[in-house]
Amino acid sequence: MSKVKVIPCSGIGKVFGLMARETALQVTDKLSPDTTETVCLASIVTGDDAARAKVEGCTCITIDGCPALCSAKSVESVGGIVKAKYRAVDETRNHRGKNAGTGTALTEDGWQIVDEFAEKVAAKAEELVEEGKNNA
Amino acid sequence: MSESTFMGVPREKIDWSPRIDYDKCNYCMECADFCPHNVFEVNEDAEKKLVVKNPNNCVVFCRACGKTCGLDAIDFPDKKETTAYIKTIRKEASGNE
Amino acid sequence: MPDTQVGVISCSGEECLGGTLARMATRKVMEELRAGRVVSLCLPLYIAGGEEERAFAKEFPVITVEGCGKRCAEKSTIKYSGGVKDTIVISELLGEDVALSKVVSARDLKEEHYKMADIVAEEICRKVDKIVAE
Amino acid sequence: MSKSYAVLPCNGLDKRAGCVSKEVALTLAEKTDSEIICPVLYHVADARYNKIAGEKPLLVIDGCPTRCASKLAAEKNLKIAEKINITEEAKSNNIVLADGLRIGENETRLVNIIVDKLTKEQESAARADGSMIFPENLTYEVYKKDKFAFRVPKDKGFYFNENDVWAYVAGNKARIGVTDFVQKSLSDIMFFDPPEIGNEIEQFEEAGSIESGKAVFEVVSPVGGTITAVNEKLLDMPELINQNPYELGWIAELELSDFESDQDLLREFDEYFPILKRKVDEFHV
Repeated sequence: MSKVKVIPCSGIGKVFGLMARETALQVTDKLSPDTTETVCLASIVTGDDAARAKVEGCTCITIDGCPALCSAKSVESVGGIVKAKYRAVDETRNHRGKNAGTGTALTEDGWQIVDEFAEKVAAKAEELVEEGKNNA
Repeated sequence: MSESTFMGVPREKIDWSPRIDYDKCNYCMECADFCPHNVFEVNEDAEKKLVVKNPNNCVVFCRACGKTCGLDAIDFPDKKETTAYIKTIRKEASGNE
Repeated sequence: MPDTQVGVISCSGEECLGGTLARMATRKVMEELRAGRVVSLCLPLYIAGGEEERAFAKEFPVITVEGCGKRCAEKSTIKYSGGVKDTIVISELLGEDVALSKVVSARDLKEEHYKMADIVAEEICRKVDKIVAE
Repeated sequence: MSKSYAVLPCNGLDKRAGCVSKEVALTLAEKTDSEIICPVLYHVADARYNKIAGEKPLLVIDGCPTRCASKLAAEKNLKIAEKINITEEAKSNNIVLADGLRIGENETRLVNIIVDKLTKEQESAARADGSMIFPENLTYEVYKKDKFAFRVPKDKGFYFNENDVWAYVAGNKARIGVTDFVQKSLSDIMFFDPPEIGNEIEQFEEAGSIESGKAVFEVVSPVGGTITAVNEKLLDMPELINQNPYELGWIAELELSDFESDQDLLREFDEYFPILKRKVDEFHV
């Protein structure tokens, strides 16, 4: 089975987009580099068939910032199989009163939320990898 | 900001702003951090480290800063009286036209 | 036109350093260097159907900031709003070896990265000023 | 109120929360006309339960975050009317579920709280259904600033206060909510604290609050009266306020006490729109 694709929106306007981006980078680079990888969201939607082939028919986890769910919508539109959808705004909700930062930089609190969030996504990715093995 | 009005009444005629109870306040400054309208002023060197500097910046009927105060040290004028007062002034004004 | 606003769309790509630099530079221009003049548009939202972003890009001049030669932001702007006024490609500006190197998390940013982002930000400002002067 | 549910509990037998989900289902079936769908049998024999699920609004009860019941409902293409998660309910009610799978004192307490809530929700929904006729398609005037578009409904019956809260008045009822100015300046709204149904409030008193990462906004009611309904969807999906604060994102409904007097201090569209424009301009500077 190919690696699980972890695809954030990386929205630029709000802190949630940055949180989604950093969570994805943390999962694919630090926590589960052997089983997951990230893909440029913009390139799979605007790019050629080769770019599209990176997600088409593949197991994907999307990490969106806000309820607009841009990553989930775009990945689905090019044929990625979205097995789990996450939203940074929901994780922030679980830390009421914390200021996570801005679209430019995260605060200590923001990083802490990202760390917990990344653990959760990585666990999900491992689960999907196991699932893939069993079905193979 | 002198031209600002609320319901057609000059803002400075309406007495609406937070009242700090200095017996309760512990100068945590949560309210000042919270308010986006620059109503409070913080001066760490003064005896009263927190004062209501710009009462007319306060949004009439907004009491949101009071909620940030765990000690209940912030109070506001009576809404009903304020409403009645605004109505009276509006009547006077329209009578003068 | 002193009131002209300029939209900037950054690629924010996830696969290489260029994406991170595009994002950092765009945020800096919007927040500090040309605050009020520049409006940043959200590329993922723009692609996924954001009406406010698309309408703005039809009405106002837009500059795209691309991490690499794939020029994703430019392609989508042309597709959904007609065209772009100008484009910055970081792999051309700073070289491919820099732009295409491994993506860096905001947590691991070093002095050198901020300097690179500053070069990109200055380039954005130059293009913004040129558009405004027209 | 004999309205009832088709209840689909997860019925997890080897988990505490699963056992509680079963207990909630049983209690509902006893107290109301609700009918239970057995998730185990449903897996192998559809026909028997598809009928029930088609006739009554579907209530899904999940025990734990695995959400087996929700997944089953999705798999069977069922339309979910109401959702309950036992673990979350326990947390929000500060009830610690005991070890072991039998129903104890704490568990019974939680079951009663949930059942009460579900039956009460039915009543308020039923009351709201009959009470307020709200226009289906609103006409908006839009003010654009930067890339943002601020809408204000032009339809007759809409009133605004200068705290950027609207009221739509029909007869002796009103529905209230915030305007696009509030929603956009707060950005993503994450919490909704509803006003209490049955509470009597005066004009300009608080009717709940909403909160984003930036600030808390107190909903200053444009009208006085008794709260008859709140938009409970916002508890799970406060983002509906960001999507459209005039339609799916409404806040509450009231039975009016003295609208004639309230009206003196309210603006109609023509007067509010310039105020919104001014605020938008000032906010962005």
